[in-house]
Amino acid sequence: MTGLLRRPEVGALVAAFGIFLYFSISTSAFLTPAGVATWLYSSSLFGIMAVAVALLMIGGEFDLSAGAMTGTTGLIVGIATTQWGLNVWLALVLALAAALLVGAFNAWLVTSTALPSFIVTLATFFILQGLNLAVTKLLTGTVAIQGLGAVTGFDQARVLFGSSFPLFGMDVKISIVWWILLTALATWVLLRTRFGNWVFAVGGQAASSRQVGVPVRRVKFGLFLTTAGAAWLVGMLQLFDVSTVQATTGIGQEFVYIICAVVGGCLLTGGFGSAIGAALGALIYGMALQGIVFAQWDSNWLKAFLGGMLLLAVLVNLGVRRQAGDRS
Amino acid sequence: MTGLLRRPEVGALVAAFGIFLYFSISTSAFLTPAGVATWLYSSSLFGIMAVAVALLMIGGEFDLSAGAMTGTTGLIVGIATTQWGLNVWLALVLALAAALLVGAFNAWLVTSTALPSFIVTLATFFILQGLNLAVTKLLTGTVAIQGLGAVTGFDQARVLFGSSFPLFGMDVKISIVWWILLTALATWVLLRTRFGNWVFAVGGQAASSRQVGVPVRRVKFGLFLTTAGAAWLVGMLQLFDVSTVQATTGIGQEFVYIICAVVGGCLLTGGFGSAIGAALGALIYGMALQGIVFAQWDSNWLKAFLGGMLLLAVLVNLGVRRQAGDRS
Amino acid sequence: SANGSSATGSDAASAGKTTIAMVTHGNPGDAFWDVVKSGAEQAGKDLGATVTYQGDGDPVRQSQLIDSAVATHPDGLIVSMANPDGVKASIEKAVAAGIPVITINSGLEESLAFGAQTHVGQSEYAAGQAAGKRLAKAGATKVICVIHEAGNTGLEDRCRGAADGLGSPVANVQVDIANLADAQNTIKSTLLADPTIDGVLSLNPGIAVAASQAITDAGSHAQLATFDVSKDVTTLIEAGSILFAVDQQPYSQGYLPVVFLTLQKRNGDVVGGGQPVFSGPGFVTKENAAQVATYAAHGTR
Amino acid sequence: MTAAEPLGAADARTPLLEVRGLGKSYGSVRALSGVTASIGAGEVLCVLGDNGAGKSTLIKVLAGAHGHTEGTLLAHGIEQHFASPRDALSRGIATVYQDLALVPLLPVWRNFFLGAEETVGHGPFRRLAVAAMRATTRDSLVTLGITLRDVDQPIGTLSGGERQAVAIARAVHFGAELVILDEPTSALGVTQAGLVLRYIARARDRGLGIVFITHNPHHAWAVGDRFLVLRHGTSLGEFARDGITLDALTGLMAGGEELDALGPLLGRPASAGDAL
Amino acid sequence: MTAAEPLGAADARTPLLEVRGLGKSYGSVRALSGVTASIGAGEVLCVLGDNGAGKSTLIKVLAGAHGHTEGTLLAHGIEQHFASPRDALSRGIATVYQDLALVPLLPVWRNFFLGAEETVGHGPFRRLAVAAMRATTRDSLVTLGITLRDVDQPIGTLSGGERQAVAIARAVHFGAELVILDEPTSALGVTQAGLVLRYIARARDRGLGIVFITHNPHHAWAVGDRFLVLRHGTSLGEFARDGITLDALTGLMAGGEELDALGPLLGRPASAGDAL
Ligand SMILES: Nc1ncnc2c1ncn2[C@@H]1O[C@H](COP(=O)(O)OP(=O)(O)OP(=O)(O)O)[C@@H](O)[C@H]1O
Ligand SMILES: Nc1ncnc2c1ncn2[C@@H]1O[C@H](COP(=O)(O)OP(=O)(O)OP(=O)(O)O)[C@@H](O)[C@H]1O
Ligand SMILES: [Mg+2]
Ligand SMILES: [Mg+2]
Repeated sequence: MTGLLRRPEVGALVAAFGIFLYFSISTSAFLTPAGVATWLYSSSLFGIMAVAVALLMIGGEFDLSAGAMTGTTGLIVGIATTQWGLNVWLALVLALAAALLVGAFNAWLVTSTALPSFIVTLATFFILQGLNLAVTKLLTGTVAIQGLGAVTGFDQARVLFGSSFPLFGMDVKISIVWWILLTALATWVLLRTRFGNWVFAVGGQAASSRQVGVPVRRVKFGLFLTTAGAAWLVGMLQLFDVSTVQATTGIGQEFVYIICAVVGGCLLTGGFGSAIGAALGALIYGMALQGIVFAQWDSNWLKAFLGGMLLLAVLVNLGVRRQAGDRS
Repeated sequence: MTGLLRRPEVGALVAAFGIFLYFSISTSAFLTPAGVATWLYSSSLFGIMAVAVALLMIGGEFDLSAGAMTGTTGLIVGIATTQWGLNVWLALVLALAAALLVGAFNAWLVTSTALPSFIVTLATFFILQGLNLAVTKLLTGTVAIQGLGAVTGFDQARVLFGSSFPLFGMDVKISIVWWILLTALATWVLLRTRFGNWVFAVGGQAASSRQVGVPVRRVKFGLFLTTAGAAWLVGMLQLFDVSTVQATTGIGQEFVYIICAVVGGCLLTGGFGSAIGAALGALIYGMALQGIVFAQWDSNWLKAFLGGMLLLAVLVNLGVRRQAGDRS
Repeated sequence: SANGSSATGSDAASAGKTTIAMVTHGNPGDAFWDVVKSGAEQAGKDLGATVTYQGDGDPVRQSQLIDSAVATHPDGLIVSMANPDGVKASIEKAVAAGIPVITINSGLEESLAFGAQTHVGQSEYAAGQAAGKRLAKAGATKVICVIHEAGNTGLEDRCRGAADGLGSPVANVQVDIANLADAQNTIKSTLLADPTIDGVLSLNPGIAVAASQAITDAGSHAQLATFDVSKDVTTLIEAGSILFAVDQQPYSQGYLPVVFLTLQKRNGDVVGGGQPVFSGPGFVTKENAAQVATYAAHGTR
Repeated sequence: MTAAEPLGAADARTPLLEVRGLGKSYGSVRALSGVTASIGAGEVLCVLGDNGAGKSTLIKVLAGAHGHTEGTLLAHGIEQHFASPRDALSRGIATVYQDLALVPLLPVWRNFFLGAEETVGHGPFRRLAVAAMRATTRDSLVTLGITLRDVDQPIGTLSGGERQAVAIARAVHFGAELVILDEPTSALGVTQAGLVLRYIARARDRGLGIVFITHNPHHAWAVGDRFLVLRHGTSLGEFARDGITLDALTGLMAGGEELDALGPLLGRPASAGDAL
Repeated sequence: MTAAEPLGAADARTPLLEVRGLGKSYGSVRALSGVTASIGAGEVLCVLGDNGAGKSTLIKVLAGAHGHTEGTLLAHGIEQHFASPRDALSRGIATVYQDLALVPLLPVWRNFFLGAEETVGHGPFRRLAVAAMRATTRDSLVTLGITLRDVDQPIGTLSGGERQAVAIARAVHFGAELVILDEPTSALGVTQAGLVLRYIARARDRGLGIVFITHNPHHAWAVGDRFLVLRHGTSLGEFARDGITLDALTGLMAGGEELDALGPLLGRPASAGDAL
């Protein structure tokens, strides 16, 4: 019992179940195939990033630039293909390289200055936000890139990032598949590989880890690069879904990812959490976001509702951890 | 020399001087009376909050809800006067009470659950953001409150919050006076009163402070209430300056306050920093914000520039601290 | 003005209550979209229909909101298209599901192609163009356009339109709607930095109030025009501080499509006949400001 | 400033503090029982014991952090049941905890006065008496024989011994008649520990009563007048200096016998050189 | 599993590790000089000394964390100059630091294998050999006489002695011939310390050489074969068990003489019961 309660994701699982039941019963559309497909899709985009951010948080760091980075990658592909006529696949690689570069920059600054990652990535966040807007405006004259659908090769890449397939009468977006795969992969990496072991160790006690030979610096680089890679993937999934991207894409989402991870049981202080928890956190967020639409609530209350949910979730998690006698 | 370098605000002072020189030389409007009045006013609004947030950070806590709270207080006064016909002064008191209530709620949650204030105030931030919008809409039917100029007593209160007076050919806004007074007061409190001593102690080592009888809980309450009070003041200064308030007021500003405090030498980890440093941080921010306009740079680059500045500032501060041999 | 308890809705004859979903690209708290929402909700009340409103400036999330709305099988769907590509798939899905769609505000060009029945309103670009022309007529040559939400396509379109209407380049100035007092500073700084500026175009009533004060503070002689009206804006127009306000009549952009979709459900009417219905732009000037003021106070203008 | 007749020797007859059959249970855990000891002015009582022996528990009771659950506690001959550290402090009993309760980034003088700052002025103009506190800090430290370069340096930059000294000086300054020191020498090298012992001797010579907790019998022997040895929460007795030898004390406290009992398990014969 | 003939007794003639006139300077600070000692298989060398004596410096040299600046270091009779901990480890020398290098929230078995995880599979399918590692952890601990309820519990929930045992077991498991233990008993109570001493004895009986750093002479005496006493960075000599008594050792290491020298300053006569 205590063992079960000690799992990071228990609180989130209970909450997810509760929210699912609530909206299933109180609205008619929530459980329809189209409804399920929508909230799953909504969750998946938050979820992919939330899982990456959760890994980073378990490793003891933050990334506030993750949201803006999803925009950056989309914009790079958009500009490279529509403005420079670059091949879609090349553009994809270029965007990935740029994202990884930013991730590496974050990691390098954090590991070599020992500054808190909150401040370092806050700076990167501002820089990316500015660049997204200014460079896009400079190169395209507008703040949104359109006409991607007409780019050659777009449809091929769309199979990977923007397609959907029928399942149980639902029109399942491919991003849901990515989400499930990545959550599974992240869980596997965390629990069943050396790197995962090191992530927990580095977040739990960096000094001790270094002493027994864990390459702390490399682990942190790996984590920031993972977040950057996830931001690229989400950027692509969004881009190929709607075939357009705006300069403001992703701003404000960094908090959502952190919220999902925390709701899923990650400790802000590192060393504790799970990928499944973060995925559940995103599921809760996605269900709530779309459930409110199904329930036809006034959307003005949305933020207040989400804030209350966050508060409730951390208090429940706290209670669960206290129950389990874990004082760390 | 080392003693001087050890002061938190040295880096900010040097940076402020550099930015001042740069814009003075490179633009013609920056040093004109009207120009100076503008960037001083701009700095003052950030500065009042930054000083309060700096106190809080020295005391080891965060407040992400501070920005939204400036909106809340303005909206309360707006609604109370224009909708309910309340006396302006009564409305002011009502808004202050509401802000202090939110501050006390933050403090209570943080001190009684030991949850990180980052998460607690992030939740409050969301809740306030939602309430600002939903309640305003519910009570007024719009998302912005106007017509305040016509409220009886408005002009009296304006003397305190929205007036300006001539000085050296400048049209000095009263908020600059508030800013200077509060910075001086905060500096005095920090360095010359018991409470100030306790703030440093609580942020530096809460456990030790408790042992020697410092009322840690009360100090944290005091700090959160100070931030709330400052949010109220800034809300009023903005309200009586433009005599209108939007439901979205203050959102996104919470980061700016933290940035100013950090640029001014506050440690994110608490126990170190100064009110003057935070005021200088705000001065830098205000000068940069308006200087960019005077220099007629493309405003799309604004965020990127500010991000770069933040990065530079923390790196300089880090360097200064290392020089001073301070390893904490 | 519209009476909330009008009897038209109570005897709605058709099967069940009419539900109409509106999904726009307006972020929560946006003054313009709030009036659109008010219009739609009032129409719902008047006609006895349930109107739901959602908005998100991000095309991905806007299309998700559309999908969710479609999943509830409304009797009609109203969508604004700041980023037509972004919502295309979702709109087509709705059309395929047999839900009548009306587009509003921007997206006039793509509306019919996506399968919408008609378009209500007028593009931001066209409104901007009209404003530009009017400023030119008033003698403005060097105009700044104040963008209060960085990267908002609708606002960028208005400024682009204004430049084209004016016939000379317009510099965009970025401010933050979340900090009106500082927005005022930035406008003032801009005017101080370049005293030759003789026109300011603001895109939000709150910013207009701030801009009017900034112009006074800076000792500038720039003429001020704005988008959208509010109580304060009408007062300032009457006082001569603001030259005119472009009124896209957002209330109609919200109200009319609800009426059209309700009529279609009850009566099979297809208003517009494939042609767009223009809701504006109206101009609020010194002449009609007093009249508009009363509506603005109620959040319907 | 060198060795002198204890000032308070005359008052030594009514003990500053006395405990009789003192015990303390945490729920079902009996952390301490049957402890009897007394301490007069100008005396040093050393409390010895291995880890977990109950030393900290005893201090916590004496310092007022926890109430006792058995026996009696008398201050100046009057029975007491301290409800809080403030309570004990008001009866002249100050405690210097092992972690010293210092804030590393704060200047020395601010740490010295932390929680008991001196102020001047009234109402809203009440402010720290900075100059006075600086001077007091410097003077108090000088009395104990410490001269700091700068009372404004962060206390985190002082050596361990200096920090102990500041903590002791603080306790003395705030009017303590009895100062309880929890393992003040355990984290220090010989030289630094020697310094701290000298500070203890100085404080004693000024007429204070001192309860000195340590697990180093040599340190205890160097300054102690009486020795209370604890093991597993019970007292092995209170010994006067002339009633015991250093060797006996060493054997008693380090658990020599217990280790001997372990001997066969460790594959060693019972050691020849053991003290008991 | 109880005391037995040291397995490696036959190899004891060529020492596993030997140092001659070893010294180490940090810049101008001479933290260690002229240390001579040796340790064979199945032997326990105890390094004693007060704080700052240079114990940690010596270990760091032996463990390969710092290179020595004077003298020679021989492993299996061959001169060495370790460049890194990995270097020392590859020569069979493992170190258990005082803070144990454990991550409190991680399960016992993950801590056991941290930094040296066993994997199965190849390429992208390489994964932790979880079952094997769990079993190994349990077995290694049982060999030292520890049975845990659950090797999946966070190591932060174990007692201090159990954590020491895990760290020792880890060193033993990873093929160390020589295990260096930095003050493994200093934070433990008598019972727990006794357990750790027993684990040390077990490991010795399995033929390992052990360097046991401590400042408790009783603990050293309970398991030591040789004793190296450091003071102020210099060796006071290496003593065989039959060349010294516990009392002498105690006096040597605790700085009894130095304290005696302080005696007059402390206002006490030179103590009668002192050991040297
Ligand atoms: N709050 C508590 N609740 C339950 N048991 C406690 C508590 N505090 C101490 N104990 C127990 O009381 C016993 C004595 O502990 P105490 O801390 O007094 O020992 P100590 O002599 O100070 O040891 P050390 O030298 O390690 O500081 C220990 O067995 C400990 O587990
Ligand atoms: N990196 C270093 N640079 C300079 N001096 C050092 C360094 N490390 C240790 N010293 C000095 O070397 C001396 C011996 O220190 P060491 O840590 O070896 O002592 P120790 O016996 O381990 O003490 P303890 O019991 O406190 O751990 C001390 O005076 C210390 O100040
Ligand atoms: Mg203790
Ligand atoms: Mg050491």
